Amino acid sequence: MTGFRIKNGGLIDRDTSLNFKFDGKSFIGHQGDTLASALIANDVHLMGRSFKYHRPRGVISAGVSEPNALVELREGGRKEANTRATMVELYDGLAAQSQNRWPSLNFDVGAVTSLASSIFVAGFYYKTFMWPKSFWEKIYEPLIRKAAGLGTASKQADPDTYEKSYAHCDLLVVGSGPAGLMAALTAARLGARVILADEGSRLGGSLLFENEEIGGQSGYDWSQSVLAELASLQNVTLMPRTTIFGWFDGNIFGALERVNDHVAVPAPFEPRQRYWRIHAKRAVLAAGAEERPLVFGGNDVPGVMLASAMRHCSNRYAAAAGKSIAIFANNDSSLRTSIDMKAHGVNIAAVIDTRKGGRILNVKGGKGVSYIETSMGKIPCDAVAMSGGWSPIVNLMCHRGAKPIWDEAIAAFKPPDVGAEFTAIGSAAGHMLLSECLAGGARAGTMKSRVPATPKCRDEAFAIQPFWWVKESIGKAFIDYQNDATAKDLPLAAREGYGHVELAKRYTTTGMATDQGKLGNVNAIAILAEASGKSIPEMGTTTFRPFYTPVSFGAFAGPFTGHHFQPVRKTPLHDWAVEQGAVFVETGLWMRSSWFPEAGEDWLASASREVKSARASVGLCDVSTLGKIDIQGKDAGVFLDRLYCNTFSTLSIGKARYGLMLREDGIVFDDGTTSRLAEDHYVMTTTTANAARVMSNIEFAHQVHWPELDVQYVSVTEQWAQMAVAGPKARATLQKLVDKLTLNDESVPYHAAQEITIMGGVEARLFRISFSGEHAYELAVPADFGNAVARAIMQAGAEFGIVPYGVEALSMMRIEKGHVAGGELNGTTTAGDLGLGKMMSTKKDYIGRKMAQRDGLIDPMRQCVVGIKPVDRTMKMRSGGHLLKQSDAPSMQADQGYICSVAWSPMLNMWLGLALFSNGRARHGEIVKVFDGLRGHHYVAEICDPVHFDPKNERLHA
Amino acid sequence: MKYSLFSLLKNSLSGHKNWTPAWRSPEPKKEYDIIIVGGGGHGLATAYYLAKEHGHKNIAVLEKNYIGSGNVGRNTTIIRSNYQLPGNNPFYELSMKLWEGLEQDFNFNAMVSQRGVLNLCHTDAQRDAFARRGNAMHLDGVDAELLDREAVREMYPFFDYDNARFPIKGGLLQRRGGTVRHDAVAWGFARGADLRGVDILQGCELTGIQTENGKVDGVQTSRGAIKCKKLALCAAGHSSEVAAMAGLKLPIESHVLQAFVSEGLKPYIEGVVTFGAGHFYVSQSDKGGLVFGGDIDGYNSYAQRGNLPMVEHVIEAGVAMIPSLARVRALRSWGGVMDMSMDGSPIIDKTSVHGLYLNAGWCYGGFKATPASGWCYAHLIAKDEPHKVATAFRLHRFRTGHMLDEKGQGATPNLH
Amino acid sequence: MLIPCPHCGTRPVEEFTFLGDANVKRPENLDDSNWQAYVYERDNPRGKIDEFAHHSGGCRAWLVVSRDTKTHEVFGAVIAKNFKRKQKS
Amino acid sequence: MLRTSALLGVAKPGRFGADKGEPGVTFSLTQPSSMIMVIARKGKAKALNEALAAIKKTTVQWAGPDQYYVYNAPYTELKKKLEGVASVSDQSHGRVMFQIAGQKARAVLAKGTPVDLHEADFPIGKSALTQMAHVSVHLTRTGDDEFTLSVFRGFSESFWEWLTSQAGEFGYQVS
Ligand SMILES: Cc1cc2nc3c(=O)[nH]c(=O)nc-3n(C[C@H](O)[C@H](O)[C@H](O)COP(=O)(O)OP(=O)(O)OC[C@H]3O[C@@H](n4cnc5c(N)ncnc54)[C@H](O)[C@@H]3O)c2cc1C
Ligand SMILES: NC(=O)c1ccc[n+]([C@@H]2O[C@H](COP(=O)([O-])OP(=O)(O)OC[C@H]3O[C@@H](n4cnc5c(N)ncnc54)[C@H](O)[C@@H]3O)[C@@H](O)[C@H]2O)c1
Ligand SMILES: Cc1cc2nc3c(=O)[nH]c(=O)nc-3n(C[C@H](O)[C@H](O)[C@H](O)COP(=O)(O)O)c2cc1C
Ligand SMILES: [Zn+2]
Repeated sequence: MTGFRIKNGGLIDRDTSLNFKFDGKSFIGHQGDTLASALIANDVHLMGRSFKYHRPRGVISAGVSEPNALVELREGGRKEANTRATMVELYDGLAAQSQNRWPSLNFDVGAVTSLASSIFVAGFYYKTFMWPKSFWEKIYEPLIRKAAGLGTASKQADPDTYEKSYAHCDLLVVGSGPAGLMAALTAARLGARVILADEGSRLGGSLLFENEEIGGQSGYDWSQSVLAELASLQNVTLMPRTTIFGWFDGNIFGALERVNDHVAVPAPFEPRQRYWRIHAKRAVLAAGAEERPLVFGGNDVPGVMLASAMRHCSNRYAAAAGKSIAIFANNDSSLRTSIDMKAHGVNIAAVIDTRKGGRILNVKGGKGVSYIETSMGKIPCDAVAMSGGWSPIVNLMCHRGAKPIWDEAIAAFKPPDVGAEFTAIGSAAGHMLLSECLAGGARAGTMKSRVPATPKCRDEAFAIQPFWWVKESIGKAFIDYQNDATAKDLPLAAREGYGHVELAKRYTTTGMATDQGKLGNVNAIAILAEASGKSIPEMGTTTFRPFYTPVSFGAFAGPFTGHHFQPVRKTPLHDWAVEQGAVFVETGLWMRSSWFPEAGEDWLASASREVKSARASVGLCDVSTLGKIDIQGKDAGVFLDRLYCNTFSTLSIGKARYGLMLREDGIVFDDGTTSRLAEDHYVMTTTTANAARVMSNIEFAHQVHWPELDVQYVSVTEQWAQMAVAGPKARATLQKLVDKLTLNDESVPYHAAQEITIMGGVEARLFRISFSGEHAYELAVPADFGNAVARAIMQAGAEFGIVPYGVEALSMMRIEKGHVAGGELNGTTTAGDLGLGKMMSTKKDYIGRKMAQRDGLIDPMRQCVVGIKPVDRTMKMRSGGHLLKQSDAPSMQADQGYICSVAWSPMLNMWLGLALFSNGRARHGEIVKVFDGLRGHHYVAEICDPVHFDPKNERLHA
Repeated sequence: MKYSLFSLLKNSLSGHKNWTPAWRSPEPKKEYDIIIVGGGGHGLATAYYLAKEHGHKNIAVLEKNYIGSGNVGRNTTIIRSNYQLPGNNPFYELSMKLWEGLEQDFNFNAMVSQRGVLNLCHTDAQRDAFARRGNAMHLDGVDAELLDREAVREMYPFFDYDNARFPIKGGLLQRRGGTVRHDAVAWGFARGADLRGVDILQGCELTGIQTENGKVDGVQTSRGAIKCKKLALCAAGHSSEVAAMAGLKLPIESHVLQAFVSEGLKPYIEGVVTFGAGHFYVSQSDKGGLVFGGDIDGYNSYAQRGNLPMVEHVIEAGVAMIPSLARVRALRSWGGVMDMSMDGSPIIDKTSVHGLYLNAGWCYGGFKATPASGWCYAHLIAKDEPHKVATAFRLHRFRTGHMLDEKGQGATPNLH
Repeated sequence: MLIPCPHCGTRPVEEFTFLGDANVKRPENLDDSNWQAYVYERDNPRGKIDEFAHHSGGCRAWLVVSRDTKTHEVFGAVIAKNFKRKQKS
Repeated sequence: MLRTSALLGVAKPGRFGADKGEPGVTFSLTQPSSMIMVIARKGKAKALNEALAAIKKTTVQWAGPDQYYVYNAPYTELKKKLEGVASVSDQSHGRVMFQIAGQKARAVLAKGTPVDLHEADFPIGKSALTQMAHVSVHLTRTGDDEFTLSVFRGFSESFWEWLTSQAGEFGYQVS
């Protein structure tokens, strides 16, 4: 076959030449070319290899349905596999590689599979590769995996950026052919907010390449004048290079705008692609129709093309596929094709019309057409144009479950009726006459009864007689080109019991390639129907799914990649912590100071020093991440009584109390101290992890369960910077900051919660509570003061050798004290398990009370919190080890519990832990086996009281 | 006809004209000893094992659509036995053992591929939880390895280690975990059951359950009334619906879970990997597509499709884990209807109606369970007592408070 | 999917958190026999459902949305405290 | 002064992004002297509206059902004024507010919020609670091409970086 550049005409700019490379070889094309058209113009037709048989393949379509001409475009981090050469706009310096071949496209060793193709029928792999068993993973599968797949994806990070955006409109028009243009124009003139989107590089649809006549001008000129008017209107947004890839609930459309794929590298500050979510009050599908291949021997030989694609290439890109072509069709469009191609000086070797009994039995020539064998004998030619009819592009309208409807008259499936929100027009609606397309467009553009007149136009005859398969074919007749599914595979599927259209799809992989059966599915359905003795509508289609065309992951991820995957949440003390040399750790979205190393310290040395200093004199810890919820209203107390399992209505003003919340199923949900600032004003603290969920639960409890209560709540987490000041010198340190208040056990007793001022008027809240077990306070100040106040505390504490301490030290101290936290509040423990059973009030209803009474939740054999320490005190413990009776062999049945939290105790100079242990409170003192198979570490440990350090809490009140 | 390289060669000589159907399409009989509702993986496996292990011949499987049209035919195909609760692990390990011999057993290549399942962790707390889980597995001799960051980097150097919002700290690896060709599981069990006399009735929807003084004695279907002695529900996402026909109300909500496949690629990712700082798990099918998924959409649904926010949520996590994915394209998305139970664990049990059995509540974890679910359900139906590895899957556990909650999320189905 | 929030107007689904059937009612007293059903049992209808939806990404009101679980068609939404539960027969 | 804004050293004045002549948008910090959340007590919604209407020299913005942000009013004073009518919580430090203005303001915001900002649906003076880039935002239209946004303090830096980066293609000014 001999493709060539047509001397004149077309929409390419012959004055701008572009250099590009395919498989390392250099070529020249023009502005306005696609990679495919430029290659054809350069007489290159072999562009790819098929999936299973590695057959040589050339371009068959001129658009998104292309199954064969897939290339690896660009290099390095920008390399993309499986890119349709027909959709790639040529740019200077473009570099593309063919794929799925080795060593080269021309000579592909993989092609040997086609020799054994008589074995490699549909589903062959389900029937073999089973013996010997071990061979599957060792030999067969690796071979299959290597052979399968198409292009090779890059493993380097993508250097380009992506964006997301929302759009809203009264009318979304999908497709900018005559129907779409007419709809957009009509609606726009009526003042509606219109979005006109088309996946093509230019708007105009088929008018960019078909010779039509509208309103006395050429179809192309008409389209340009319409576009000019649309562009001038405020209420219209034109979106070329934008594919509507899916239709979703609420009439929301997903769209991909290829902002910079037509250039080598995006301009600075511009994304490569932009993902749109379009909220449309109404939408029209003007997506056009897809031409179907005919199914005959050798219909995959490079040079066999869809007739419309051949017209598209020559009329728009001035790239003729051959010098002498045969036309094979079952409908009137053959006329169009011969007229157009003749006009380009192409010889029409033959027009073979199935309606007149014409058949192509085989196409000869390996990597290009040399001649065809027909019912009338051999005919030499160098390309074949085929037309098997037209399938309206119904995809989007079926994305929400509706099935398309078979129409015998046009031998195609038409879109279903899905309501007024989304209607089809033009050939997408099965209207194959231009006049119908324009009329339908005008009708859709205005929902009113008075429809504006549409310009006069020339209608091409459209008559078709279904023809599905040249049974007498010599050689393979392909249905799904990319997956190498042949016409014979479908009857085989039916024969073996896979006759349901969905089973046949899965068994033969028909329609599962990157083109999703855009070309082949209807042929497949027809052949399957015949083989199963059913009609086409009885057989029906497979399910249409997003994405209409594949969408890059990058577009869906948008800017939320790498470090920007999720927002960073910083505490009000962040700057202070940085000054103090903090090492930070991700805690949910928060960044928390984890430890504050001095020169040469690792985390353990640092945290141990922090603990020792805090317990010896005083330390400062940022606890701002704790959830804080302002709860007000005259029923605030009653409300809290229902949220917590213990009582808060009786809490006296100026006091804090530790509270425990259950879920309705009786399991512990969250804990924290809640303080009463006034008769009708409480402030609740939650754990960092559960802050958001607690807030939602509060809202649910009030708005759903007890709306009669007069209570208001709002998160004040971010309003307050909160600092724990702990240690024997905590009081002395804080004394220096507080305004005219002497801190002592009378003025600020244990569990006091007071609103005070510090540093000459800064409002603050002072809580005398302790997580560390030390004499401690929590001081809250408005967030913007946080850094300054923290610095002031450090200054005040300097004389005592105050240290900042982080969450590592915090957790060492809480484990020394046996305070439960995340490791124990794991969503499966009860108040009893945590040793807090006594907190559960019996005087009131509260969330979780009833379900907490179930046998399984009060069973004494449940695992409850105990302390644990290695018998060999010098040994390191790790969390996650399971506990066994010394006499028992390892097994799940014998499992007695596990270690939830461990820490090195700087005070006791040993590793300590908290464990959940069956009937644990009754078993203090027992020696157990710790099973840590994961790290191959088994040892014995002693179960003990969870409070390892200062059991009498003397330090707390010191 | 036995499947083998030999039979394949033999048939190729006759142009593959002589293959017989993998299963018959019989007319429903008037009566069966056992009717199984649901031609998914579990229903077909149950029929297969009832016939093969318990010698039952007179069995029908009712499938309202085509076999495999439900979740078995649309899942992300991950199999593993890395559970931590004593009520779960032995069951899933039995399933793993059955997978390991399945293909030779039912003479169908289901491409069981033990390519390894790696769960990534990004915090110390996650690592501790993995340690607890891994050791639970070791207690019963199940393989598990705790990897540090460098070991993970070794396996998958192209993940994001240096610019990540939530740095990878390590992972829990089960090498025996992997993937199985989903459709082939349904087809293999169906063929195996059919060979042993089971009637597989496609396009046959259960529309009513006939009870006679508290005992099942037949069903109504879209293909007429059929009598039966025992009725075994196995309808996954539709469990509440079929159970309601017998007046039962289940601790289950139906939710939609989406899954996705990318364009076909040359080998890109060796095993199965799950992200720990977002919802994303991925493996590569033998055909070359990256098969991936994430979280359920979150609202009750019986539609086999979801919406864009979850697509974005899942793919944001994917690219966060593997930056080079940005250039890969998502080819197709779909959904399946999940039977989300109130504690995230399944139910295999008798019901208050005599002769009526229930297999449900698999959430998005029931594919890996397919063989064991069939095995234990068959045992329950045949012997009227739970199999010893499935004793924790009883329905009354919610009343007695013996929930089986691996995630600790409580009675909130869309959080499991 | 779009939800008509009575406070905020129509908003997309990702701004909402769902909590299942709104026709279950928390029993008033502890000896009620419906606790088990309230916490665990659901009709789980295929078709019309009234479900709790929290406008967590907006005004933070708890709503009851009525919707079809087969088609995802949304019929409307009311503020939770104004929702009238189906009378159980 | 003791007080340090969360965007100190983050929101640096200057001209950024693409240089296409006039900047597409301008960002500026517009933190009010106070930002107070008031929520009507049970049955006091109407009373609250009236009370707020009576208060001078402040801005009141809708912030949820029977909830408002009151800007530039001293907390203790307001609390007294609304005694028994509303619950009052100071958020002056808890939220960070800034403004985006310019002809591309809507285009930039559309990259984050699903709210239709067309003047027909979102006139001047209207506020919305929404989410942008995974962050909860209180968004108010203050002019034709002028909006204010407020977010939780802890997210403000992250959010600021995202929002400004989205204006890159148009070029933007930080004043
Ligand atoms: C997207 C997705 C990803 C998943 N990923 C995994 C994974 O990676 N690993 C894993 O272990 N699990 C996974 N799962 C879960 C797993 O697929 C299911 O738990 C499992 O398949 C359920 O068992 P089944 O195969 O019997 O269900 P199904 O295949 O759904 O079988 C139920 C059958 O019952 C039929 N039925 C329903 N009602 C009736 C009626 N009235 N009459 C007749 N027939 C009826 C249905 O048509 C259906 O065919 C995933 C699920 C989904 C949807
Ligand atoms: N000769 C024949 O037999 C025959 C058959 C069918 C149609 N036609 C002619 O073709 C024309 C059809 O006009 P029309 O307006 O219906 O269609 P069209 O083909 O002119 O335009 C459809 C446009 O929609 C775009 N598109 C498709 N799916 C899209 C998506 N998901 N997102 C974005 N864009 C998408 C396509 O790129 C194309 O540009 C008429 O002139 C008709 O007479 C002729
Ligand atoms: C593991 C797996 C791999 C898949 N691979 C492909 C594929 O390569 N190409 C394709 O078109 N669909 C693929 N699919 C999706 C199916 O085509 C189909 O969408 C899915 O099974 C759901 O069925 P439905 O879309 O008919 O409802 C795959 C599905 C699964 C579960
Ligand atoms: Zn709202």
